[in-house]
Amino acid sequence: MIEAARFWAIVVLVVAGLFFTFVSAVGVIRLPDIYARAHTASQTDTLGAGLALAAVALALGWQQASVYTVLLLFFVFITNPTAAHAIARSAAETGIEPVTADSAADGDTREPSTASTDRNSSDDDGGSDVDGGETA
Amino acid sequence: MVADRTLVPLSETVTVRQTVGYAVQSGLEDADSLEVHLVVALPYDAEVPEGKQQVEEAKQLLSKARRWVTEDAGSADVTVETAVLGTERYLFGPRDYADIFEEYTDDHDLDRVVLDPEYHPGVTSSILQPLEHELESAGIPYDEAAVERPARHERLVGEGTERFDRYFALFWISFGFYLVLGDPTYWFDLVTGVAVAGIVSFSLANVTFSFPLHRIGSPVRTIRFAFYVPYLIWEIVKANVAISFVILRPSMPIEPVVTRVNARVRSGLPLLALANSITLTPGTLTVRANDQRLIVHTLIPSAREDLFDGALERAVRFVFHGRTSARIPSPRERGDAEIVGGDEL
Amino acid sequence: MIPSSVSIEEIFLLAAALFVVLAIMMFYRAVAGPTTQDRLLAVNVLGTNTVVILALLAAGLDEPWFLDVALIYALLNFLMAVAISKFTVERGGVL
Amino acid sequence: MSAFAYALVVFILLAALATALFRDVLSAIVVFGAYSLGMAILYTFLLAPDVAMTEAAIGAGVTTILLLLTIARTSRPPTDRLFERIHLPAVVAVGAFVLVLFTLLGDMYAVGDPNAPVWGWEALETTPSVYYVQETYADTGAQNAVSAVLASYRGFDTFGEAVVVFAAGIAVLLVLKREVFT
Repeated sequence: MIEAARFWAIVVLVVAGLFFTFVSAVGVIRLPDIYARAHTASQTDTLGAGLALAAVALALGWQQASVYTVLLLFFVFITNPTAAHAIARSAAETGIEPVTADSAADGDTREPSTASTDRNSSDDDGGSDVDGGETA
Repeated sequence: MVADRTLVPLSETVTVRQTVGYAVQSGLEDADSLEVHLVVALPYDAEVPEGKQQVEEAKQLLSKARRWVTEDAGSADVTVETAVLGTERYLFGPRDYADIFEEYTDDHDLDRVVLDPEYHPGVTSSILQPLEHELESAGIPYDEAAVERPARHERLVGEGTERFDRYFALFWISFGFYLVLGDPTYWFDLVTGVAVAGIVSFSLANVTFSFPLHRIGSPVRTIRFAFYVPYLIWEIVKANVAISFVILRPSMPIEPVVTRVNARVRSGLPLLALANSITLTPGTLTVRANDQRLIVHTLIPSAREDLFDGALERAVRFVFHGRTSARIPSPRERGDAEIVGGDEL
Repeated sequence: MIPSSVSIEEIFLLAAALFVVLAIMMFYRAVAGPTTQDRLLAVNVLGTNTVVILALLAAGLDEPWFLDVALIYALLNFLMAVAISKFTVERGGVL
Repeated sequence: MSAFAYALVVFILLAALATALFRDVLSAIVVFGAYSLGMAILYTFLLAPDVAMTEAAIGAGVTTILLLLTIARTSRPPTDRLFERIHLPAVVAVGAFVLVLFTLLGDMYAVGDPNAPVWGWEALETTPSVYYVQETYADTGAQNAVSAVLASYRGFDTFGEAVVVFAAGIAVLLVLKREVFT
């Protein structure tokens, strides 16, 4: 009974890990610029890796090796966002402009959401203006 | 007749005397007369009690430094101005200091800044740019004083009990880590673990903790952090599911926007924790930290709403300052959150 | 209820194979770029994938010491990402 | 070879091709990282975790730093093209070499094949490691089994390695003499 529960738990974890890694792969390929890619590349992938590593830890059971797996999980969770931040910061410092909602909306037809409509008025002039509606 | 006009920021470091000497000497090398502006920038405003004391100390330092300048100048034509900066605003990190120096140099039409290599004002953290870099990007020419610095770790060594706390904490952390990798019931691993942890703590304790340890505060923070981790993981999973739907939809309704959030944290470690937590949650990515002003790239509107509601900020404040500190208004209510263009990066 | 036809090891090996396929997908971004940071990001994700594949292999082939390799890779991958992203800005200022 | 190994080989080939073809050196270094990832997995899969660890340390760690240091001291070429121009005679030479290697591929033992020599030769009636321990002194006269394997049983191999190392040393000296000492 417990064996069966463990088996299905492992299967669910592996499949979930695969799913989130798949999402991250799709995101890396589809998203328009480096900053957007960093979101899925490092964070969704972190969750995918975390779930798969959890499955491995569950399969190895209570032994020395699963301690390694937990350590790996810890390192992945610490280092991935830091690496993403480092890469995004280096992109910002080399002057890569992010594709923002306004510039992307010119070429694409996206359903207008409330947030984008009440921001357009203030963002078109200058870019760094304070938005009254959002900050008040 | 060429005059050299120099700004020298001062603080109580071991090399402050040599820095003043260098500023005078190098200024007189290629100019006939010299105008030295000695300033002390304070992290707190002068109103609070410890602020008043700091202003007093700053004035004493300035009068000492004024005497040093007249000593070093000899018969040369040197004028000295002194000032205490930052009494009206709260200076957080290198960017704030660079700003205030920039203002001062513009007001007084100064040519250059001479920096003490040991001068590390305000909060320094690995995610913030160092002061030299901020001065460079503000376009202020600076000159690092050629001084003989003592070995760097000396600065980090504190008083007796503080030093003991560092050794104690690092010893148990590294011993625990060793036993996790080894076998806690095997005597050989226990003995070698004590030896290794001893070597590690004696050689590295001074560089491991760049922040002061607190005998009650630090363990309590660790326990609070243990509560924070499951919460963070729950947030990560929620945000991941939300973003997965957005990415897998054929129309991909993303809405990338660069925002700025002024985090209300008081030191480098909470800032690092907050910035990393924001990055770990999909949909929000910390691109820059300009002192406590985080530049965050957000991908979808719901992630942006969560960021502006400041749940993570409250959680980080809970970890570092306790439950009462967590009850602060959200960044949106404080007016600390705004949408900025891509130029801000 | 454990199905008798598949063992847990086979599931891990199959998952590892699928992870490699996903790695090939991500490799597109490492080639296409267009900026160095894009490539670096793709390789960083590939590194995380590698760590996962190694862990899955360790469970699938029942060789727990593979996890040592995974541990080393997790740390080196991070170092590589930080070193190169700092390099693109300061051109060797870190090294 | 399982489906896993095939997928991995495809990945490694793609990474190697990209590394060879990129014009931008920095991109080539980054993609070379991906190549070393694939190699590390392959070594691990072939039950050589020690080699995989070395590949991880050398491929992702040392090589990256060394190459970065190198281009920090040289200049980066203008990137008008994405890929290098392919040098056809070189491709032919390398392809011929690969073909020769492929003809030998059929003689290799599968992973875990009980007939593989690692598990023992019939002629020796024992496994190689046991043979080395027992017979080293009689065969070679060397006191140390490791030295005997390196210098005697694998003498030609070691000789080749030594030639490579000396050639590399001489090349470094020549380059340094031209670039630095004059």
